[in-house]
Amino acid sequence: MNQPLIEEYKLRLENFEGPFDLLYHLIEKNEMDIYDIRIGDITDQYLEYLFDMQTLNLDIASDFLLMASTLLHIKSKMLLPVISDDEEDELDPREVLVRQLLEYKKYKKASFAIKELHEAGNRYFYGLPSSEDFGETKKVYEVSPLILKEMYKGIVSRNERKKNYKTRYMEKILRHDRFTVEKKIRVVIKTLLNNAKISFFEFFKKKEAEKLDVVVSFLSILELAKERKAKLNQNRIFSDIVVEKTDKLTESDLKEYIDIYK
Amino acid sequence: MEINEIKEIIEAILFASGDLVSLSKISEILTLDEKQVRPIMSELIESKLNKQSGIIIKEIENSYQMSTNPEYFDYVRKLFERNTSKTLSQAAYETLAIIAYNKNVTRAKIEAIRGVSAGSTINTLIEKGFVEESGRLEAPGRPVLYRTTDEFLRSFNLRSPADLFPIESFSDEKKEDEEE
Amino acid sequence: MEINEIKEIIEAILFASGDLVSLSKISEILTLDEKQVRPIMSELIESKLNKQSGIIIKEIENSYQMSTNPEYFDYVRKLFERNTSKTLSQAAYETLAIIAYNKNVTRAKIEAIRGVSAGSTINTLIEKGFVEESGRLEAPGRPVLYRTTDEFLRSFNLRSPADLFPIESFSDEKKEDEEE
Repeated sequence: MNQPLIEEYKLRLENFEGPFDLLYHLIEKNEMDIYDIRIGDITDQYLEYLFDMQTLNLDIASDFLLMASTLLHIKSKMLLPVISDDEEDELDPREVLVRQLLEYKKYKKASFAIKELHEAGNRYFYGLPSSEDFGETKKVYEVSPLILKEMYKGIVSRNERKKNYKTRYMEKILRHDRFTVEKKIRVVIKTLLNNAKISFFEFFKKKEAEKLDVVVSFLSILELAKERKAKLNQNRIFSDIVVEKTDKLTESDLKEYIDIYK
Repeated sequence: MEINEIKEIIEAILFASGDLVSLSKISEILTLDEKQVRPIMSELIESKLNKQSGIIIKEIENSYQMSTNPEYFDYVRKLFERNTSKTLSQAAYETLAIIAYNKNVTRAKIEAIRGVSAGSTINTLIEKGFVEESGRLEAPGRPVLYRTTDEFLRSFNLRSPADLFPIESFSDEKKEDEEE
Repeated sequence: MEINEIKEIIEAILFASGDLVSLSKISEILTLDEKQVRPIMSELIESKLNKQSGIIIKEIENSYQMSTNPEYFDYVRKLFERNTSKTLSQAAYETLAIIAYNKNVTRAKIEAIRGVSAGSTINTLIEKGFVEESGRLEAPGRPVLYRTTDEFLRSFNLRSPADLFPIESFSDEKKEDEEE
């Protein structure tokens, strides 16, 4: 058999959520009354389906096989002559199956309603925890522009006064290792130790942040998460990642990374 | 404190939180009684709905959360350039329906209703945060019980499990002619 | 679209983003011209301030962001009680001031002004997101240049670097001290 055909069969099989689903489909296709299933026809069609699967070398889920045996059992029971004269005693062998089918159908319908609710729910967007600082920083922020000005004035005048005595600074050659993981991990650890929670976006907001910087930072966050020193939370795909420190993260981690990577 | 000021503080709290905030937490922050805060919350929710607002407040089981007005979904979506569909598989919805309508249900019960094994589907739902373990059944094997979470309510736009349509409304069963 | 609806959509966008959203992005989503949107943004910012609101909108260099009304910080803080962040050190303030008042400044310049080494202080400021590298000076050693960030503006409640207090008065002092 050629490939497309196999794919088609596969598709057909996978369309059924389980044996009840398949049975329901057959009952509806044959326009049967669910309370009076022609068990012979249904059993034959059901088995035909499984045989198709088998010839295609598809794995038949055990759930489907179990149902096949149930159907065969009911069929055989219905073929047997009724021995008892007591009609009250006589149970329809199909009864349990019918009850199961009705129960399943009920939830299948409910699942469509639930799916609709989900689609409605998906139309709401939620914000992330605010990245504003609500610590003691209020006073700092409010007076800071002034502070900055005063500071600047202060330093410069101070500096001018002692200018003559100051030794010249040696220009250091800047090494190009700004973005190594170990270094970044330390930055992340430090920030986490100070803030408990950081926003990934916020952390790399710098407009010119180089791709490498972001990648390395992301790696270091993953590294911390792997060691369970940080928890990562993302509300939805592509949204911000909130990095939260765990109890395992301590001051000594800072040292550790320095030592390891020295 | 004036009512208006209280409302503004509540807005600020809900905005900053970005998550569900319980009535008790809000009351604690305001140093007010829950009984005083609850009607204010209802007013606030109402007013957002009435005057049409870009941001609304949802109530979920005695907690509150800000969200965008779903009416503007098509605009907000452009911000994230994400596709609409964040849907689950049919198997997941069926399993979720069974758990939602049968609080504290075992895997065996779910499998009996659906006729297929449910382990991996349940795990998916747990990962998504829609389902959680709620304990164990006092029966042989002490099987785990499952229930839906607040995250389920939030994501499925329900205020409480009672908001679900009654399961009977989905029933095909004949009532009258069923007597044996 | 009605003005009110536009305002609601903008609110929804800013809320969902939780971050700075540029005027151009907002205009693009609304399929409106920036010239049309800008006055609406101003109105929106104004109205939030006038009617006293728990949430306000800040403008930072042609971008907008929602934030809690700082008047209610004391309440909101209770929500986040466990993380109290520290103020900056004296050294950090000084360094920040130098960078803020001298756009694109090298470490050597900062150190020359402050008279002490500035490497670790600059790193702290970069970590806090207040300072960023802005390039390299075309001079021997190609030293890195530093400048303040948008985060700095936001945290210090400035709309643009021009909002910094002017430092003309400072030049007088400079003259006095400068004779060598």
